[in-house]
Amino acid sequence: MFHVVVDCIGDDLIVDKIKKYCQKKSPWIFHFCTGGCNGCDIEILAAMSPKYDFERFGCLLKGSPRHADIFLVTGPVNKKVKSRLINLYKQIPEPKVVIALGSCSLSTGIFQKAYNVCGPVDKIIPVDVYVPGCPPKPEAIIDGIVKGIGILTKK
Amino acid sequence: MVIIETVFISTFLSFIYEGIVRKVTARMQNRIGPPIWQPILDFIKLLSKERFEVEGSHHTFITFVSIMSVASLISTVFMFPLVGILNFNWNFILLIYLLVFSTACFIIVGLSSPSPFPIVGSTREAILFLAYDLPLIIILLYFAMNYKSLQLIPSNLILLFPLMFISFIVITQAKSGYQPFNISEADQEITAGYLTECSGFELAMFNLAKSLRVFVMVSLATILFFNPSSILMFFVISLIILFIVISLRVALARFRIDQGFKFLWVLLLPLIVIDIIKVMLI
Amino acid sequence: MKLIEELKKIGKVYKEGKNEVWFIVPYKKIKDAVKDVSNSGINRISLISGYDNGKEIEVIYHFVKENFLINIKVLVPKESSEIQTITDMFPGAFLLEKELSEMLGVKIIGHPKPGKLFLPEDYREKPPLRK
Amino acid sequence: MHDMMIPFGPAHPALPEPVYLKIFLEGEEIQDVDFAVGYNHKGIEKALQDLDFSKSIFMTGRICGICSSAHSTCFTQGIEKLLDLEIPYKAKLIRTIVFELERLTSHLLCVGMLGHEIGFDTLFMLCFREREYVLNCLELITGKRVVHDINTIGGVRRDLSPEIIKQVNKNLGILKEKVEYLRTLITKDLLIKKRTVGIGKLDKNDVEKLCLVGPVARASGVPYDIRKIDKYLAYDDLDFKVITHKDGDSFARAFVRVQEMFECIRLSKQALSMIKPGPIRNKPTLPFTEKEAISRVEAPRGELIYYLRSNTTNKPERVKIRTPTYANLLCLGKILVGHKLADVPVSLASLDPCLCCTDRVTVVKDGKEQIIKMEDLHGHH
Repeated sequence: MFHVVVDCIGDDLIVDKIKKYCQKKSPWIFHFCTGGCNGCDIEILAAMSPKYDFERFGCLLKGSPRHADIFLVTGPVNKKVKSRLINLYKQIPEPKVVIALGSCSLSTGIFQKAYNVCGPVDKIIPVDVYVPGCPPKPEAIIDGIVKGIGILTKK
Repeated sequence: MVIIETVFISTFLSFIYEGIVRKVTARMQNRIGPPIWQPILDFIKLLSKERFEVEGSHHTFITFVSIMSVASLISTVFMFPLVGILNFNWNFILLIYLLVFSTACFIIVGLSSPSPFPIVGSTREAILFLAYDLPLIIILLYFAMNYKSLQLIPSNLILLFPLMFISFIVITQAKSGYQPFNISEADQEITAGYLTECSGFELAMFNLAKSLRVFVMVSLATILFFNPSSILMFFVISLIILFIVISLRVALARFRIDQGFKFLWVLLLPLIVIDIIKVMLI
Repeated sequence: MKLIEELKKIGKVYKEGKNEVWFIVPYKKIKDAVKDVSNSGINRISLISGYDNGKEIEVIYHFVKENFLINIKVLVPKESSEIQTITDMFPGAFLLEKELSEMLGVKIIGHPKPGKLFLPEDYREKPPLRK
Repeated sequence: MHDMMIPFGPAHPALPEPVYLKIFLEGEEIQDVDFAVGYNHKGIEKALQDLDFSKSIFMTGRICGICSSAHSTCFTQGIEKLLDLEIPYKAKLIRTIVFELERLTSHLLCVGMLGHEIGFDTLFMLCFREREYVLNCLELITGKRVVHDINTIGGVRRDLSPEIIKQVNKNLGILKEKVEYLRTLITKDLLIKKRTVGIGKLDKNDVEKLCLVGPVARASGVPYDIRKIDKYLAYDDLDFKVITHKDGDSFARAFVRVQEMFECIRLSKQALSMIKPGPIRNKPTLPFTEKEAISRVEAPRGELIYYLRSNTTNKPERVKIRTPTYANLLCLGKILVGHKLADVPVSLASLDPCLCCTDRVTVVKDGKEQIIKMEDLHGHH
């Protein structure tokens, strides 16, 4: 209802600017582990902790994919989790950004030859930002999120 | 024009209160925390997001319910003496209805979705609602019978009813869904509770309703027990109350639903009754 | 230790080290050997490892008493690979036995809940760790 | 039959890793639990057979990000047994230090997650703030915060300089006070006790019957600690005591972990003071021969066992891993059924499940979900 109204007047430059600004300042995150080693997941939690505190940029870790703007994926995608990943990706409302965290999700890393791994994340869903590292440090994760926000506002 | 002003100002204030809650919580946890206008940014962002169509739930209905929950809470603001649009002698009773209705909206939205998380969230909210609404209704009814109008409340009620004030703070905690009573939104157990399936516009509206709940309850506590004479006094006192609420939120863990229920009935009801009997005897 | 003497009657020691002893036991007598272990007061099974050496399947039971490891190896023929369960004596072996039967295709006789654990019910190919 | 089925996972805020629990409820009470694992399975045991030993150490380090050095220490220890290789004492000490610091991070994480599950986010934040001190030490010693990769065949890859020892000692001193505060917080807070005491009870008998390990066993009064039993690495020369608790509920498990943190700090300080200049690595004597070996360590979550078998090549013939959570999974039905839905995260967090470790055992050929019936797991007692 109301969003239709917002969309109608969305051509207006000022409304558009406000919209972009708010998108930039309030990225909500949904995190999913596709079978990695837990290292990246723990570093995401560390990025929430007092030393790094990504809430100061307005980031929140959300439990439901429907609330999220940014989809953080860690780990190589294994066969069992593949359909779940696609399912979760579809449940995130537009505009959305996918961030692949860690070398496993970038290239399957050391698990390349393991038989139950069906490939890096970008073979299954489109990925916008890649954060390398095994695991990436919290600073790198926050940097990845900031880059993701940049892409989000352009979408 | 007063109506539109009130709607905008109460919306704005409730966002700022929510922002203060988040900021102070973060500072207490040794973090920097978001800026206090963060909830406004979240709200506008959610409005501009795509609304996700969930199979098996009725969108127009949920949208309607979300607007109703916001509307009922804003209506309570109309009754505050400082605004004074609605002003009947027995308006406390209407206050009870409006507060109950806003909670009912939250229960309805959870039950209207097919997924189990919102259903469990709604059930919990319904149980908790029974637990905290009975003490709340007793307090409001007692005030309504004795003082008839919000404007006639004497300003020294806090001295008369100290125990009742403490209970009111606890009820505020429960009504706002903060620890130790964030049982219906316990994201570790049931994802996001009744809001799991909401997105976009509805989520924005329900988030607004949630922050309005905090604002309304804190303001009610200020008005009922202190009856501030000026706007400045109102803000000073309500911010102090908000600070108490935040401290409780930061320092406590969450009750289980049965423990929360027991706490609210077994502990709070006697406190209120003691106060009433005490005043009657004097 | 008395247990080692008992076990020597059933099988033979093929390796001995500091704090560990490795037995090899005929696969039909595994139940007797495990009964001896159980009777001697050991109630902890650490691991059941299996290995396909091409001709037979080697199944090794690793029992722990304090810092002493008792390893009992049995050689199960590949064609009719069957072995008696030990879950009745060691409840902790429940998952380990199921995993063994799936990964190496050794049938466990008398297992309280036989059936698939990790593999799909309709899995008909050769067990994944067999050569 | 059941009122409602709640899917718990695989994407669930209570667990950073994917596991799929199906919880059958009547009202809020749990009637039955099913669980499916395999969302984390990559096929490591098979993949290890295709890598040579020096490379596979890195893969074992990545079985689990939380107990990374436990896995790689256990694996290298097994390889050294295969080669009959003695490692320098300094290397043993450095491994011990990294091992204990890692246990410290793991326990802090577990207590923090427990706080998070009962809605006490401040406890979570506190634990993670203190955890940074340990991560800082680990970064100084190994160069990495989380997956450490310090082990290699015959010793360790990095030496400790006096400045690092000084800094680590200083950090540990600060940490001790902070953990002291955490302990008073956990023992004095009424709401924490209300949510954890009596939840997920396991008695001594269950532990021995189901062969449970680690803090879960110790919290039920079974002093099962491989560090004391096997005296691997430098633990023989270090003074520490095995913490036990008699209650066996979620609170006892958390309390045992907090008490163990003090032991970790004490152990690492002792080990740091014993370091003297010397070599950190012995060259391995190749080639490998046909041999088998068993290696055990006490990982943060309990006993971790590797069975290794080598042939004449430099690739392992067979690696079999039994992780602590795999052993502890057996008690899930016992601790969940009969409790409330709100207790599921508490009980789970008190087990400190590490599914990355566990799932390497499962094999999933297609996308179908395989579900273990809970009665399968505890049907036999």
